[in-house]
Amino acid sequence: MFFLNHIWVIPLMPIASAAVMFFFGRRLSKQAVNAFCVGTIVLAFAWSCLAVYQYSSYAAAHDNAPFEKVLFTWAGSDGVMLPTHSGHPAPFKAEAGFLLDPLSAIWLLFVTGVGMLIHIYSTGYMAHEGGYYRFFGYLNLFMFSMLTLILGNNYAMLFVGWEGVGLCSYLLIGFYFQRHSASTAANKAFIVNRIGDASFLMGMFTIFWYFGTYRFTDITSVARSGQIAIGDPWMIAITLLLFGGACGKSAQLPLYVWLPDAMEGPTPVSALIHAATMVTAGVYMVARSNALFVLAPPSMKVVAIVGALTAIFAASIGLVQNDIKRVLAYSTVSQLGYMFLALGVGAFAAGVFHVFTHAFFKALLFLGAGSVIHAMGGEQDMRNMGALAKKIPTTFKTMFIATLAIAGIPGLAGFFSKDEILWQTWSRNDGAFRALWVIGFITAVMTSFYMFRLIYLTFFSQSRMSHEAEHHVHESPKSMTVPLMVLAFCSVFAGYLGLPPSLGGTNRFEKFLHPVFAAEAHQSAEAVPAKEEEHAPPIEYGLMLLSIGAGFGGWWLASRAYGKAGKGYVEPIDAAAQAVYTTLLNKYYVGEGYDYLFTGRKKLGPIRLGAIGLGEASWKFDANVIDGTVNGAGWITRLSAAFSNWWDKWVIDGVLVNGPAILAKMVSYPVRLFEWGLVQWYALVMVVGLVGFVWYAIR
Amino acid sequence: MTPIAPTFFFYFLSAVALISAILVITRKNPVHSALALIVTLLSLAGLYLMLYAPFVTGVQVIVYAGGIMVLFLFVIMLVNIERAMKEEEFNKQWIAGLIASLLLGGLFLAVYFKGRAIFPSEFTKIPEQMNTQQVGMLIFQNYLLPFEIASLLLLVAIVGAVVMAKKKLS
Amino acid sequence: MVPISYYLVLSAILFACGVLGFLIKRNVITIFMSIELMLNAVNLSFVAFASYWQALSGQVFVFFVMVVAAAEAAVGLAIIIAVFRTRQTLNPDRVNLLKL
Amino acid sequence: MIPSTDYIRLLPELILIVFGLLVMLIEPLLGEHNNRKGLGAIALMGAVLSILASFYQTGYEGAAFFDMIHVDTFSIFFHVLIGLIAAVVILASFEYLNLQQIRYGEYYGLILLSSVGMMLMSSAVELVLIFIALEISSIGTYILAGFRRNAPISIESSMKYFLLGSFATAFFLYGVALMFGATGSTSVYTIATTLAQGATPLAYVGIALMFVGLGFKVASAPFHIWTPDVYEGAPAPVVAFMSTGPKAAAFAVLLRVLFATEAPGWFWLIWASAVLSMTLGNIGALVQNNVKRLLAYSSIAQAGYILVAFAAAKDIGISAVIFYAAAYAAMNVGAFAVASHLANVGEKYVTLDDYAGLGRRAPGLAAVLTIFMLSLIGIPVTGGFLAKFYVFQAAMQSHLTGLVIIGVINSAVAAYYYLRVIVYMYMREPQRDVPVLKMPFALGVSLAACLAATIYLGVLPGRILDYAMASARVLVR
Repeated sequence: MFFLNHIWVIPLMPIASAAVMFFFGRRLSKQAVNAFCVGTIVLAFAWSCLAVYQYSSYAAAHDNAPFEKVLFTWAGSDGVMLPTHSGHPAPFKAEAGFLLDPLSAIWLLFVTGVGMLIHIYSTGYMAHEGGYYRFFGYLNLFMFSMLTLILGNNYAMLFVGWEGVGLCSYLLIGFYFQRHSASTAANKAFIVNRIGDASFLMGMFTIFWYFGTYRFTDITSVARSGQIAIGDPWMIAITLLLFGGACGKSAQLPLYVWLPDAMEGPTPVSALIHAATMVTAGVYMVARSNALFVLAPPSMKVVAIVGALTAIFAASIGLVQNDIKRVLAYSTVSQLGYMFLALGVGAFAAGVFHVFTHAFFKALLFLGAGSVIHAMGGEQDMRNMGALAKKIPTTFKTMFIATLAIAGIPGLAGFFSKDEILWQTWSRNDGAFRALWVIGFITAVMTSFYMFRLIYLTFFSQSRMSHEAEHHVHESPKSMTVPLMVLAFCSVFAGYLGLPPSLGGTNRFEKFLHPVFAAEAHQSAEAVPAKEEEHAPPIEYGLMLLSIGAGFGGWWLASRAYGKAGKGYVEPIDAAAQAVYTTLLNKYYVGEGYDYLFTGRKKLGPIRLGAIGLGEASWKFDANVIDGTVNGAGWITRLSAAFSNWWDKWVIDGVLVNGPAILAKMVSYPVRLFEWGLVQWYALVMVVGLVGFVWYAIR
Repeated sequence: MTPIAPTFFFYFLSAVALISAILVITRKNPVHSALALIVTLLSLAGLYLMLYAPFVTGVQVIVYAGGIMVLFLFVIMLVNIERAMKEEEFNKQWIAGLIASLLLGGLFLAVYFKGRAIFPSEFTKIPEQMNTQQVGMLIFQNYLLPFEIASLLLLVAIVGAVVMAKKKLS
Repeated sequence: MVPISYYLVLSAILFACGVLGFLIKRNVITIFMSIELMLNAVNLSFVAFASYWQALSGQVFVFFVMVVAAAEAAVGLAIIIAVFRTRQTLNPDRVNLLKL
Repeated sequence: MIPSTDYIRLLPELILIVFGLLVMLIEPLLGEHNNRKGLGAIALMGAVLSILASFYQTGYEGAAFFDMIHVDTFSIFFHVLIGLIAAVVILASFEYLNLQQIRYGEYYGLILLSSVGMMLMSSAVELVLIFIALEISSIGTYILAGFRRNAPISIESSMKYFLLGSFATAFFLYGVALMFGATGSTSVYTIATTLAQGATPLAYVGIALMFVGLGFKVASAPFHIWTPDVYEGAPAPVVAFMSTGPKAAAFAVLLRVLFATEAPGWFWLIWASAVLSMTLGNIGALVQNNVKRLLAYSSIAQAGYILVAFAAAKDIGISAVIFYAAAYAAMNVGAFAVASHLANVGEKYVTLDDYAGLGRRAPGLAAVLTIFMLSLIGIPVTGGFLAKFYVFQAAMQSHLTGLVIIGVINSAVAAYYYLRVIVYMYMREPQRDVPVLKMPFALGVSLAACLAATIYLGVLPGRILDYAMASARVLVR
């Protein structure tokens, strides 16, 4: 049990090597960096495998109990007692503790496994980039945070990893900071994630208030004890807040906007963080809190609906994007939507299964795309590619396998997991869920279409490259292609772990996860109409055929449209409905909307709204109005002048055009009145505040 | 020493204090303000006497009116008030300032009005013969620590004043 | 015999006068005098309360307030001199390099 | 007469006074142009000794000097905290004074003596002593703010701080007078027993007015508005000192006055002040380009978070305040120390543009500042995170959901401007040539101390939190 007992070593290894990189990285040679960074991840992977292996015997001996290892009390202490919902005070503490159960085991294996492959790949991909050690340092820091996230035994530890991965993602998106767009994208990712985090934090506080503990096992046992009624408002509040956090991290509507921009980072980063691992943290968190979610059917519905809508929304945008990485980014958002759909309908195991298979084929697609970009010398626009299949055969073959997998072509991993989700949705046997099934089905067609569009535009059709580019194309080095092949292997065979009974399998995957979601079966049976009786094979086979049809249908459509695309090919959607095409190409203008309304990065006419607008407005007011007239007219004159100015400009001119702008201005008005440098004005503000206080006090 | 005609003296001293206080804030010439302030301080000293606080009265006259105000006058002489005299007397926020201070004063009065129940119109006198001795006993016994620490305060103030007023290095 | 609340009312009015002076005067020295006015108003309250409660600690407090006032006066006037040296003005409105 | 244990209960202050006087006495013996590092070393020794003396006090808890001061776990905690702040600031000032051509040894003396005031504030249980201690710390900092004598903004900041500070003091005093009027006593514990029998309007207003004076010191809205101006003008190490030391001390007084007296009617005042401070501080900081000013607004917001804990239920809230004060001190002193080093001669380089590209020009310094910024945002494994975490959890546990929501949203917004600093350091090309001086040893030590404290409070906060809890229990009894 050595490896299991020392499971805390797994996250420790990458952080140690990250520390070495930050302190001494500058002086190390590339070989030394490789040895440290890749070596530790390989070690971590090996350690994880052994730990999971030992856990299986531990679980057999302990009635499938999760394995917990507490190192020390981290946040809080036993002496600090807080009152809780139940009236009993509870010690306020969160341990530096680690938990291994089937759920975290799955994440542990694919995070370290895929992480290892991507590290190896990066040694080739980043070989000619500056900041080599810095890159690997960040990458290892990320591995540390991700491992803390999945191995933590309580919400506080999970939050440590949660913020940590957000921070690393910020650092890595902004890795090419010389590009302005990269630093903007990094900022955007961080801020949007912070919004989600605020919700998650609130959820966490509420959990402690209700349960008096942060520990997963304690919370789960209370939640499953039957003391809490299904539909308890506290549970609904908690789960919705947690899901708000998941929306931020896992890029669901309406907080998905950061993920496509995150593609500004180096491609291995996109593969590791923004496809395979970090973005699934939200799914992990929801799956981890499954005991709470089943107690809140309305929240489950919200999760399912948001998931389904995100799936189709992102897939539709993906139909027309031209940047190869952006297509994959929207595809990721869409697939994450599938996962949440599965969680929302109560098919937790199916959702996790999709996470698992998705990790392989999506990482493969990104790494393949990276290989293409590498071969093309940095070109990312698919309009300038074409007919690459012969020139980079390994990349092509592996990417093709991944595409088959994601499109749901039978026999590959994606088919099984996606089919499982759709089947589970259908078998909820409720009108609303049938509608979600339809959405999921349409998304499946779209998925297949945009993926084969990518394949045709990149590898088949006619070459649309410039001559220099054509000359330059070369297959990537071994360090890059070998990981591709390994991932391709997994993309094919990972699905067989979860072969459903209807196809002669036993769904070993679901069995493995059974202890984690076990109690759900009977509880959700009460919560939502039962699914087991519905399990009538004829319909299942029928649906299976339908999804096979979806996969091939998308393929056929894409081959018709792009099979022979030459220079200046026509987008079929553009030809059919130009308005739809532009809308999709501009991602439904959501980013622009956010920029207008919340960040203020874009101006609405002459007006800037949102956070920047607020700040800028007060700045301008101070600079122009106050500065210019401090020693001139009196402050009342100043104020009235400013006010009438403001009135003319914003209310008279703008009331019909810019309703929200007026609101923002009004809000910022009192704020910017404060600091104008005059002592007596400051004193006046204090006196006014004081008058308010005294007024309250003698009331 | 029981005051004679306390009511008359109260009104007289209050009137003097108030009028001179208003003079402090309405005179343009700081010297006039300082002189008016001295009058306020002296009339307050009279009121202290009526409240049977001879020690405080003494300190008020010696330290405040004698010491602090002389310091003020020194400084006024030190800086050039010619230019200050050319400035307008009140700044531009005087209306708002007036309203705010009226409000504040009104609220304070309201406090006393609301809380008047606890203040009887009559109250017993403190035996004034021993006042200074008793204050002395208090200061050097119960309040020994604040008294000693006050010396530290003065030290900090002296050091600070010297540092701030020193000619600046080239 | 004058009721104690009369003294308190006088103290409140003097305090408000001090506040007003601080808010509207254009000469740092007079502004500073207004602070002294406020402190004196507080002192009057203390002495009044002291005789109401027959607690000499109120009078002792007044003594300490005077010490503090003296210390503040020394420091404050030194700062005013320093400001005057750099700016040649006593008008606080003209001393506003720091803002926004 | 006075038992000798009383002197032990005053030992840290006595040590600081002795060393402060020593500094002042040696100062005139030094030549006009000698540097003052020796004096700094003496002052540092004094600060360290007083920290040790504070630890020594653990065996001697109790009242001293006729119930003027109370030595308990609470006061010892703040003594150590203030001593540490003073020591770190003195270390950070060694090179700074040389660089800015400030050749007054009084600088160190004033830091030590105002620390005496702050320490006394945390142990005093008599309003007279609290008032005098408050004045010592204030007058010391008024002068320190004006120490860059050849910079007009420094004098200006001193003047503004002084005028508004004494204005606020007058209100504080009036509050004390009303409290005295309501209870007939100025001793915190006597006031508590009197108030327990029923509070009068005088007491309510007295508390409100006393909050003005203390709120001014901690820079909580609406008494915060002096902060940006004063912080911008004052010398950077002084800002490090006065944004943490007096703040911690004032919070200690506020805790004693509000909780030990069980004074009534302040809940909504604190609530409103907390919301205003968080919101105004964060909105104000959004577009700041001057780093010192940005940090000033941030410190307003941080005061708001601490006030959230005040509103929370007693012992938890108090311990959260104490913990936050410690974490805040570590990260804020650190941030200002970095700013003081980068500011260079005459504090010329204090805008964000000057920080552009720092990640490459001075990677170590940039990394350190990044960690302080992350801590101020509240990213895990830093003290700032746990501090916020405790505060909000404590508030949640006391049913202050609204306050928690506002606070959490605010801390999400705040990420924007802290992040801007990081963005400038790592992701912007420098606009002009900004020289970065070699890191002096003393400053390195002080930064390392702040860094270690920030991380320690984020990783192993258990002991400090237990201690804070014990202190809280002393206070509420």
